[in-house]
Amino acid sequence: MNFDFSDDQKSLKDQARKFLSEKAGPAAARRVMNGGAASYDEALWRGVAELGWLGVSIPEAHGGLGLGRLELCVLAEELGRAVAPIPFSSTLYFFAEAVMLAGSEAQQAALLPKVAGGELIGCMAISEGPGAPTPASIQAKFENGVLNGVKIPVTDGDCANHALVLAREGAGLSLVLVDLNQAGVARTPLDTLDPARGHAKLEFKNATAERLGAPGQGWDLSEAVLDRAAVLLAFEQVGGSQACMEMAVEYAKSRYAFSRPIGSFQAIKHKLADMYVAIEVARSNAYYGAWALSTDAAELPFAAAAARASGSDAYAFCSKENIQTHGGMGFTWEVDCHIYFRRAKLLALQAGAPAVWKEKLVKRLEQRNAA
Amino acid sequence: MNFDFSDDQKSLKDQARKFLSEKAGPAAARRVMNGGAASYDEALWRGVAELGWLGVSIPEAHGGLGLGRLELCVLAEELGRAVAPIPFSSTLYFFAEAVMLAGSEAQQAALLPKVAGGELIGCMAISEGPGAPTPASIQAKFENGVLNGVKIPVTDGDCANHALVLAREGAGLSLVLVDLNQAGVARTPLDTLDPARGHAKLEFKNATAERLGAPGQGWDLSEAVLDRAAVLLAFEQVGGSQACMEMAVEYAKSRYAFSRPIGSFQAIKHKLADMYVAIEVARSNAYYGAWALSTDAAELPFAAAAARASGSDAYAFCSKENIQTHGGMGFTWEVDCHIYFRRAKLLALQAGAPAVWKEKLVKRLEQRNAA
Amino acid sequence: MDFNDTPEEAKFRAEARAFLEATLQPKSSDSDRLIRKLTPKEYLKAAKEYQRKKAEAGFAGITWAKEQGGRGLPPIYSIIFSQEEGKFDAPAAPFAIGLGMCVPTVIAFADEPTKDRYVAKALRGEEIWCQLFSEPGAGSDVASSKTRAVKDGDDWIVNGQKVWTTGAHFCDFGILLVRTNPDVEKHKGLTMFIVDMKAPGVEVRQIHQANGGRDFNEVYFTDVRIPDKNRLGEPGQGWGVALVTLMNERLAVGGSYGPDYPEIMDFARTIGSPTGEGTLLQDKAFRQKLADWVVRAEGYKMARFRTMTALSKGQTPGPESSIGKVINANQMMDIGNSAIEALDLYGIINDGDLAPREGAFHQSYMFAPGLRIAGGTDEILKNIIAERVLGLPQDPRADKGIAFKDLPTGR
Amino acid sequence: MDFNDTPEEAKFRAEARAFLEATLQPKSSDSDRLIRKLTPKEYLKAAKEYQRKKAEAGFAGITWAKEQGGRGLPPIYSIIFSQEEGKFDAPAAPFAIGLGMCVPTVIAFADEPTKDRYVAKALRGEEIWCQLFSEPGAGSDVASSKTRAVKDGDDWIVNGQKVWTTGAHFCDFGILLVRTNPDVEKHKGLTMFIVDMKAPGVEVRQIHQANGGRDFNEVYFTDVRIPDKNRLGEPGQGWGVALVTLMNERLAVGGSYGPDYPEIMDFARTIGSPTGEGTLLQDKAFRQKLADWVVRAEGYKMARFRTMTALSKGQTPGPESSIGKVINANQMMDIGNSAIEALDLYGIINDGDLAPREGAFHQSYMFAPGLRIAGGTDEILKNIIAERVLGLPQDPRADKGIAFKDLPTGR
Repeated sequence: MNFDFSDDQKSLKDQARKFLSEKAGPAAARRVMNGGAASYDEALWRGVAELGWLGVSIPEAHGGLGLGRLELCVLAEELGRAVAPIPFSSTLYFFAEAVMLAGSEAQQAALLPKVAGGELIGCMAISEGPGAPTPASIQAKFENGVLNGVKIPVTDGDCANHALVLAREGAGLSLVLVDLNQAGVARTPLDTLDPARGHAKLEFKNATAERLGAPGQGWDLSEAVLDRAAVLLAFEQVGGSQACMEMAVEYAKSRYAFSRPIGSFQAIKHKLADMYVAIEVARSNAYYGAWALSTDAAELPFAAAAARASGSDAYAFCSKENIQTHGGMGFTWEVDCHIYFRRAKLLALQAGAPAVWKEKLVKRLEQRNAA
Repeated sequence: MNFDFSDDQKSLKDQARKFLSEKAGPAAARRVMNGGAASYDEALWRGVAELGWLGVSIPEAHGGLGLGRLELCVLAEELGRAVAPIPFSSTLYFFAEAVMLAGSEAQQAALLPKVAGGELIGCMAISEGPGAPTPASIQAKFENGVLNGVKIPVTDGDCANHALVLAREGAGLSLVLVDLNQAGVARTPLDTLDPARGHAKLEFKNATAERLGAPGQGWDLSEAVLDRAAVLLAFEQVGGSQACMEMAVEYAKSRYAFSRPIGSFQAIKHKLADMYVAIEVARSNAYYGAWALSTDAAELPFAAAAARASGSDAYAFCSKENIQTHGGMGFTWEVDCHIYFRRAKLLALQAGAPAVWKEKLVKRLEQRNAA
Repeated sequence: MDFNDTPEEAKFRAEARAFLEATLQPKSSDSDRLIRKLTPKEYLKAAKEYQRKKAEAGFAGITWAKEQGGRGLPPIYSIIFSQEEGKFDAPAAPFAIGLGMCVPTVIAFADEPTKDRYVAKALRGEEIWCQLFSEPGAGSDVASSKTRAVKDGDDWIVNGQKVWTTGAHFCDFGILLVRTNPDVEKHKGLTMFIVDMKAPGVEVRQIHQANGGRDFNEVYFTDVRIPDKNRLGEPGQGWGVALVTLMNERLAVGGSYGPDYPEIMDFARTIGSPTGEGTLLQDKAFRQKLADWVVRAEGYKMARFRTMTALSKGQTPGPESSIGKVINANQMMDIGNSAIEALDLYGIINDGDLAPREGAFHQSYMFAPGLRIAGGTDEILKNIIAERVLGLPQDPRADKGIAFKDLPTGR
Repeated sequence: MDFNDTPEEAKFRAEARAFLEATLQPKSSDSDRLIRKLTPKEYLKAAKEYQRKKAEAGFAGITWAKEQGGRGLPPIYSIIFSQEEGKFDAPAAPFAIGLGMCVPTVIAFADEPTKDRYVAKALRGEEIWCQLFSEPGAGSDVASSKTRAVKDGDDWIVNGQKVWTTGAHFCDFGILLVRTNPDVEKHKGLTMFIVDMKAPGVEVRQIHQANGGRDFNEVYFTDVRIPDKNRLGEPGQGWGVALVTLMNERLAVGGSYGPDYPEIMDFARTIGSPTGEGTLLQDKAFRQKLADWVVRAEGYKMARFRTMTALSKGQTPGPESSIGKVINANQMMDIGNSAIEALDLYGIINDGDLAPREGAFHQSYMFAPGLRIAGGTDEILKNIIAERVLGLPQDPRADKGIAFKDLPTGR
């Protein structure tokens, strides 16, 4: 039984925490929220690139470190903990995973080295409006190498230079690759609940595009990408939940009411114990997801859904009750509680809402039992 | 604004509480649970008859007091509080309500005086097996004045002398009246989670029966009866919840742990406050149901569903957490907590499970909005 | 059992209705409301104007004694008036706290000359009041306020900070809870004053809230002079005075906040279910949740009718009305969250123009965490229910018999 | 990251498996289990027989030191053995508490002659042990035990009552926590003894539980003589001894109890949905609940794998394993309740013959309330997590510096 990360992976984690506690954290998120020039922290992005994090999961043949997914999970937890305002998830969990999953040798050779080098910011564009997308709901159209349609919202769509877009191709759906820096693409930045991360509406008018993977495989492919992203997002959720709990614990120890630390009141103690339980459940499911992702196990779809469902629940609970633990101070802009509360909502929606994943979890359980 | 019971109704309530605290309560329930001769407390039943309670809702013309439904609600709350081991609900909320709703003049004249006089114990037989009954699921058959089929379980089916049975008649369903003391009826008593109340399996083999109401109206009629019963059961649930809360509060004041009354620990305080909130919500919905029932208002189906949904939730929560508040003692047979816990489950199922009523509530909301 | 007014109540309701129709516009779409159409300055002017008319028509201070310019009616009548007023676009908010909590406290504790000076002007809307109790270090435990007042001749000199003050920036006066004696137990060293918000040394700053809004203020006091005649109650009796104010707060029974089940039900008709089958309203999981919201919202509504019945019979409701906020704040968050998650990733968009319908759910989702805290946290309200309604023992007190200045503060 | 044994662990697992196959039958249907087929007396005999074989084969006291007849292996090995043993119909339950908690305490605190007398016999299954800590007035607060022991020459004379004792009626010895000095603080006046359960004055009565079962006992002590040599630790040091016992309790990581999500999922295929459309398993509301159960059950399972990994690396898990019971007891109740309610009125029937499949859900629904209390209530476990894992301050103590006899008890 060795259901834990290796010592190397743990020291990567320590290194990441040290780096991010200096360079990222709520303060960095605030700089972006308060509307700096860019919609992400460019210095942090460069720093992350220099540390080689953008190449952790990318094969050495394509300019990466070829370490693997467990290392990426470790980084995801720390980036989640640091509410990092960079397009890391869009570029690595979605874009790079999709390219590695279905990209041609040429596409991989062209794109992955740029990702590893920090020159390419990628994003994934599925949503076209209110509600969970379905194969039938997708309107964007790809034919003869040209893409038309509207995608809204696209996480990091405002800063990405490449997008993977789910679009109709003939009778089916395909995933197509688009360079966003071309005449046929219009971007409109969007105000969101998490202003520390960029979002945009992307309009494609006869934009040049190429397919990633086989025609008509778009839906299955994007589901496969979402499963991989789900595990990695779950680690960000665990990291964020942990940060909320630690913040609440520290405050509960130091804040006095009725001449006692509020952490000595059972209402607060048990609230924090509930956070701990939720995080332990989420973390353990995330570890299972990490194992399945790193070994490309048949359990991945099931494990990913479990990791995502419990990660979303844990972060929602911890970020909400962290505000409550802080009382009035927790509802001020200057205290960081709301930054986690906002990020929790983004992470819960980024790869599809919790109810969608709970339904997926049960469907996959039925399939597993049927098999 | 006069959204409360009248002074007369309140003094009836006080009288009922006084009588039941002497004659009923957990001790009476235990006598039946421990398997006395009868499956209900005959002495208590006679006492209740002598007080005229069985005739409260029955018109004077038919030997009742003709007081009305609000008085019946008042009694229901006290009977629920006293976990009374008598077939009151089956006889009055279901049987008598159905007879008054759809019985012919002759049927009313024949049956209602006997109900009011305590000579007739009635019951309602819908369920035929696992799961919520549907118009399609009913198998019992009524034709040419003869009933065949099996009903299981039937609350108070072991002690009732008359039953109203939902059965197929031709293409539709009808509600039919059966004298249970005849050769064509076989009863098998059933062990249940609430041994303080009798349940039986009823088998009808060419049993003589007569229809109540129009042919084919059976389903709508039984739904209408369930709505009326739902309001009255909600008052029993409110009474039972209140009893649990008061029991828990008393224990929390007198039981010491760590040299303090356990009621001074917030974990217990807030648990009891949650009980209070649940009961206030349930009580307020029950009052609305009482108003709708007593005025035969168009809102009755909606109000009944709301009253039942919140009554079931409140009693489930209060009876469960009353055990928890009592700690180890609460899990012993000798302490009364489990008597309420068992009754809570029966009341939650007696007219159909909570999820069924929540679905009804939403359906009726949609109809109300459509109207 | 009925929902009808008594003849007297019906007559009063008709009068109120007539006055309101003659004075205000019926409630219209959000965008047409005065609060949206007018500048803050204009809105305040309209509010004062409306309050003057209410006073002239006898609909201000409905429950106040006649000698205070009130109408001397039982509380049910002011609830009836608010019910009717609620149907109109009434600019009444700026006076809610002053006339609901502050001035009644003045009436209860001030001497005649002081009452003559303040009460009538407040009632006629010429002067607006705010309440200055909470501090950064004294929220749930407001009795540990440490804003200091020191006697100096016939004046008191105040230094310190209050927080979460509604309307401080447009108010003329406030009732201020301060520490006048740190050498006794915390409840015994407090004193209440009337403070002139325009006095030198009073500085008002808006609070930037977690939801981005700026609805509350911090108020800083630097050597602010308050004449002793502005004292309410004896020195050291401030806590008793504050309790009267907070009692009045409780009588201002809180209504619903933001979208509730009818709004999300309408919304659910127009959006797909998370399972991709049919609309959200057809989704069985959503329907079960919807039923729970309906039950709580209707239950709370009916509970208020029971409270009104008690008032109508001349009884005063107790702390049981605390259940309202516990139910509503959490339901508001739950409903807002459900709507946002039903939108899937689109739910992250927080742009009223792009998604006006969704906007209301975003707003209440982001405001709800504050509502769970404002005016008593969930935890404090549950303690109140447990102790004052159910009679459970208090939490162990760590401050018994200890002078305020010696209490542990963790700092 | 993997779920594999180390080579040593794999080797040990194979040995264990071989022993078990040679000794026991694989687990079969409930009705075929030894516990059902045999009389209590026969079952106990079989259990002692099995324990003897375990001891001879070196699978008893796997983690105990060699000089105690153990195998001196790290805790992971006893978990591996339990995993394998769990696949067979092993009559091991009667020894769980004795060998898991009591005898390790004896080993830790007794002198050599005492250990020689008891340890080997217990390990070989010749004598069974129980634990006597809880009292009617001392449950969550077990340190307030008031069963009294008074010195009389070389003996102690014990009077009082213990409760919730598992197996007291068939046990030979117990470890008994008693009050030897009521004149000091409660934690300082306790002493631990080995008590002969067959000694005169020891009376065992079964407890009739709320769910109808009789799985636990009350034990009454009337002038029971215990020789001083049976004392474990110094007089007044009993609390420290008890903590060691309770620490061992924590290492006995609890598994799942009764039907969980796979069982209700099978059940849901066979029953209609509450809305009358399709099966329960097709009901979206049920599916969302099912997902929550899956996530908790799988999460807990994976958390245990993390604990095992820690053990496998030689670390000892801390109080975090307390989360297991908090999750499982409530989930057990929730799942039992959902199954019962899905049956609609039929769910009230509690008759194993009439409804064998439903029976399991009824049982766990009725037992779950007890499980939320046994071995630490939800509330106590959350306090443990908050204080020992998160480092939050203790609740205020009302008993500091007060002699036990002067502590308030409400009586």
